[in-house]
Amino acid sequence: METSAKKSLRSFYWTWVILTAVGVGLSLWLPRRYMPAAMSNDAHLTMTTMILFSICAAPVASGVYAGALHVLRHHRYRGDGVPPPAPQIRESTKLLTSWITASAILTVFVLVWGLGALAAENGSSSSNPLVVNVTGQQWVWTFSYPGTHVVSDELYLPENREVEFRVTSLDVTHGFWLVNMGVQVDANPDVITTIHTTPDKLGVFEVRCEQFCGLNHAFMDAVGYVVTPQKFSSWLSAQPARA
Amino acid sequence: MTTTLEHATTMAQPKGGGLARHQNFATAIVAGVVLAWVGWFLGRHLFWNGSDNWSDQVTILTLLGWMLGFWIGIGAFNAPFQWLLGRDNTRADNLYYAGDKQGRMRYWKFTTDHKVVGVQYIIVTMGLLAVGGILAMAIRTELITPGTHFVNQQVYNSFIAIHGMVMILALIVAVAGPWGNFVMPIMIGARDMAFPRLNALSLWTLVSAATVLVGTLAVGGLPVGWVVLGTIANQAGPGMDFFAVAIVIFTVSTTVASVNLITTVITMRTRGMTLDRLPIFVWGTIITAALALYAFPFFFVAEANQIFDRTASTSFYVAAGGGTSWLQANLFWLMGHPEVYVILIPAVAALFEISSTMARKPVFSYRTAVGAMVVLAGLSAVVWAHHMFTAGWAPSLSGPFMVTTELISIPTGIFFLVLVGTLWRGNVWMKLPTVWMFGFIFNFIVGGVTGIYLSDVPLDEQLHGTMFVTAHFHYIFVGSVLFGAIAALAYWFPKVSGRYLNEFLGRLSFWLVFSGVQLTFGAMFLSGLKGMPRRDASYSFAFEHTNFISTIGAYMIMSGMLVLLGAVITSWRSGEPSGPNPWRANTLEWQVPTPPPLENFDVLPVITEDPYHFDETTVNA
Amino acid sequence: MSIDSPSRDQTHSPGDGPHDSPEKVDGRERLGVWLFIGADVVTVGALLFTYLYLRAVDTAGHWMNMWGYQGSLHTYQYWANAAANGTLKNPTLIHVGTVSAGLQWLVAAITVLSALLLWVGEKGLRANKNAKSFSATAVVAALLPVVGIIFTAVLLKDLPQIFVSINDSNTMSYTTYDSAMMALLSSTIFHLVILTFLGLGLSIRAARGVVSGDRWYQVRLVRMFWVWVALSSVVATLITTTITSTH
Amino acid sequence: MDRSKSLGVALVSVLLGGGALALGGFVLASNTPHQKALQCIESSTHSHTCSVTLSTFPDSLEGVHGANGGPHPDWVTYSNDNVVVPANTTVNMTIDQYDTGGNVNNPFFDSVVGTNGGTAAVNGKVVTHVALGDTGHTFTLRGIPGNGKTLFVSVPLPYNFGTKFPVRLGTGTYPKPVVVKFSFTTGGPAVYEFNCEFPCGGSREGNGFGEAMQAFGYMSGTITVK
Repeated sequence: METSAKKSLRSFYWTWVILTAVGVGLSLWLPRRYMPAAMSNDAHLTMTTMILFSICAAPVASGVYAGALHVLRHHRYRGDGVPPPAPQIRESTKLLTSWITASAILTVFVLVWGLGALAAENGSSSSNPLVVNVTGQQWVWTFSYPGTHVVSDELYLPENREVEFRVTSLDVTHGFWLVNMGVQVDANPDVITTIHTTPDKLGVFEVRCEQFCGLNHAFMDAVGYVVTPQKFSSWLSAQPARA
Repeated sequence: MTTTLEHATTMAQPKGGGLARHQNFATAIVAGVVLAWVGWFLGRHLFWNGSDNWSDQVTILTLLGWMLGFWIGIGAFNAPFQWLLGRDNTRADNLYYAGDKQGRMRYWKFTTDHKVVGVQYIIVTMGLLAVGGILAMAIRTELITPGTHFVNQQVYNSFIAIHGMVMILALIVAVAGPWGNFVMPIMIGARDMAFPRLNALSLWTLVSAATVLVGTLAVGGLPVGWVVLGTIANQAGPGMDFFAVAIVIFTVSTTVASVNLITTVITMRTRGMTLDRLPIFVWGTIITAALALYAFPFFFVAEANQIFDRTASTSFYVAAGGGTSWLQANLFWLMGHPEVYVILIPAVAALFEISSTMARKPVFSYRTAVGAMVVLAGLSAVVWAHHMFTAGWAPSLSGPFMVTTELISIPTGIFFLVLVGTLWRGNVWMKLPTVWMFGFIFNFIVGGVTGIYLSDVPLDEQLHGTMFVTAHFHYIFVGSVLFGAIAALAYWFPKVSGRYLNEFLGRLSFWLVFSGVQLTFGAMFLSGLKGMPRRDASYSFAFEHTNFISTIGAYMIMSGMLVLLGAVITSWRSGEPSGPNPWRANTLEWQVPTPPPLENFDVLPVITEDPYHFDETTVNA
Repeated sequence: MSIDSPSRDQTHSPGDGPHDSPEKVDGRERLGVWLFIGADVVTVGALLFTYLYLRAVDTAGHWMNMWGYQGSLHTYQYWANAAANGTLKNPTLIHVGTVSAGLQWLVAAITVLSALLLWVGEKGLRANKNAKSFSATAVVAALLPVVGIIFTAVLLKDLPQIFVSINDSNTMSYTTYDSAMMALLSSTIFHLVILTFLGLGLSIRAARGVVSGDRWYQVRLVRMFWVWVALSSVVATLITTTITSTH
Repeated sequence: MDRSKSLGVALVSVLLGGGALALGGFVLASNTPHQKALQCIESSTHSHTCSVTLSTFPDSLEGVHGANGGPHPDWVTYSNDNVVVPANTTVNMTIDQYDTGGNVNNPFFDSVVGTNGGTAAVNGKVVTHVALGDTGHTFTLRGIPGNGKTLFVSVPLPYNFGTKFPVRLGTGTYPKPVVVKFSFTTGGPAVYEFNCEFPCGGSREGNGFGEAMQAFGYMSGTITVK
């Protein structure tokens, strides 16, 4: 009896290890496969955090799954009628404290990492960011560049320069989301909200509204381009001046 | 004590008027419609000036008329009115209102018997799930391919919020409603709830609120998203008035129900039913009730402000007048996050109960489990702003709210420990409730782990507002809470009907729903990771495949739920008879006859130990 | 679990009449009232939160003293400037001011007075067991809130408002200050209506002999709620008037 | 209940319930107003060119909303919400503007954006923007999300000051329209949304984006490229 219990426990540990390995594999693969290509420092941080948290979660989730599977395999009552009483275990201080300690340690780790990442995202690295005024309205984004006369429905950003978005709305609350840059903030009427990010990869990206904003919310998006600084200034000067 | 108390008076009073004895659901509807018409007529004459701008006053007055009429018609005001006149109910009156000797008719009346109310709650929950389900299917049908084809964006937008709110309502009452009312008083050895009339009031108030909420569909839906953010909600048509009134009424219902549940548990326990002998489901119920009591007034005020904005030209949420959506968002989420646990905790507590019975073992670390529920309820009150990380409101509070939010993973982790710990080394009886419980364990891990991503501010700045969030909370609400609710239904069904819920159909339903959930919401995670926003009527071709899979999965969930409905109906009529204690459980509800008689116990039991000791006698009982 | 042989008071069948001792029922109802008061505390708290929140953010300078104004779009300031420049076609600004604190305090005082009256009545009832005089006291206590309702209605009617009309459409009538006050005053009226109902009920019941020197327990329940309403009206008035008095 | 009977119950539940759900879904979905598609008429002289005419009205008395303007006769509206154009074609669009106007809340929409040549002809006069405060409506067409923006066209439709020469259409009387002509070139098959960016919808909070602006088929519609 004792040996078979030990044997079944060993199978529990093996299931746990294998499931954890699968979980870690998924953590490494899924985000890279499915998340939009990272085009800013914040997006890189987002990706790293995603993978790291998934790896942390893998042993916990696997432990519970292995436990449930173990119960299904070894503690299922296979006879007819009412199962006989099982061992009347009510507490296990050892198990309880180790479980709480483990989850507390993981939580603290996740917290410390998250607070660090938050500080990294909020910190402004540049004293001279490019300012872009973003206006949301139902159901169009417009972007203006202070100091120039340019107003555009497309967002052009120079590479490797910190951008400060000053976001507001003319009507309801919109959600300003740079999909590939991993930053979003609401556009609130009568309020200016600010976010920073530094694009670090050339290419095309999507600007979306992620806060439900009425009839054509599903169609409220804009195209963004990250271009070289030279191209950026030539684009600026090619734009017609608007009222 | 020398004084005789007022309640002791049983002086022969004239019975409640003959009229009061003819009140039922039909008279409630008639009175509701009549007063709604009066409200409409008044509104037309007081406010209408031919412009749509003033239609809100008319709508609100009409709906208040409906609610008042419904209450009068069902008989909710009889007792207060009689109290005012100094004519209290006699014992005969009370027995009449408890539905004594009225057969099936008592299910259509303002009946105070807690078991009748419990069954009424089952019906209401199923009705709400059906409405929400139709809308869910409409939504998924629209999203099967990119573009707007089945419904256009206006209709789609008007569906999503109603789907959300109807389902939230359904899940709030899904476990605590039926079982908090039907079995909980028996579990603690009480003859009824502390305030039987308030019990009936909470049920019928819920019915009137639900009709108003569903009625929203008839007036152009609620094209604002279910969080009804202040600014956009101000723009919406009369559907928003319906919503606001429904919430205001619903808050009355939850408050009344919560007061009743707490008072019942604290004051009505039978002799020997000390707090550490309480069945753990009872703990879940009162913790939930306490949380609801705290949380829902915020929603009440949020929507009352909305009504003022729309009818009295105030500017709580109107930016031009100095108001702000952030106020609404704060009030909403001050309710909104506790509400998630109002939904979750009863389901978890029911599963603790079920796991113990089915594994023939005591609940593993009972005190810690109760403590975890209390801590969770407490924490949930201080995490609301994690829904507003990207709102631009108080960025400096992001850190603190992230801390409180992630602390939630500790009590949630304990839930798993308790569940798996109870099953561990048990003799697990694989009956229908157990099957759904294993589904819960699987899904709740997925929902829980993804919650950690969303509580992290930098990650939330990518995932907020996407299908990832939708998938996350559907794993919680559908994958976990609904599974828990169905497990509870399968577990207590024999007590209600005297018959087992059909095992084969139940398992068929389980596999359909379980695989459907994995397909639907698993694929939805991928849509969200890729960057598909929520609440969109159409989407880009990048999300084509995952959405197709989600829709197929949704049809599987639908089929599974329909099979379950078929199982409930057929089993209720002609299922296998179960006897009074089919699971050989020790809690009190199984010790009374099935169906339990009016007032449950002829002789109140005296409790000498908790219900979690299983030995040979319980097998053969 | 085992079930011992029952003691006599636990034996009961539905037709036997009330099965719980009056003391038990009274304790139960007191707990219920406390819980309802708890829910009401949260409700009033949420209203005061609304008031304080709007007061603190003052997004568009729509509070009384316009401090911290940084609005950008169609704000009060925008309209005020536009009105001064004549760029708007027909804007009309009615005065911006505060609710009369004196009247607000008067309503609070009336509520407190009625609560004290009921309390004195309850004490008298319990000591002298004179139901007739209690009935008279209760009717006075119930009518005082009616006076409060009238004054609150006057406050509501005179809420200072900013009325702006642009391009012939009435866009805004009440600023955030007015809005918050309107919600608070409406809540006051709602509470006072309930007090009137309860007070009248007690009075009638006392007159009919249902409430008497021997049966005063419902008076205590009502008094608990009444005192809370009085307290809340004082707190709300204190918060709103101390803030309005800063400028 | 035996196994086969149970299966029967399952089947009946799914069929009956599914049928009921489908019925419910379709009843709810039937709220969707369907307007007849307005075809872009291909030119007989120029290949890959077609022309189509829309109008903007100050009320719904004329056109697609039914007798006497349907449920909201006082709402502003485009004449159609459903335009079908061929792929890879130059669309010559004419919009007859019958409504008045005022200040658009974002000056950007006083400008012509995204048309061929970046201009539009207002009553025959070629312009790149209209005077500040003289916008009546806009015709703003946008791409579907996620595929890169293939089309963004926004043309201001000027304030119609005219009161003389009333034109009678249907049951309404309108001033002589301001005629705005412009062209744009479509790409491959897709669905685009157009709507007005002038706050013309009336609403209780005063930003003009309620009512007609929030209802499909009034100040918005789709252009389907086939």
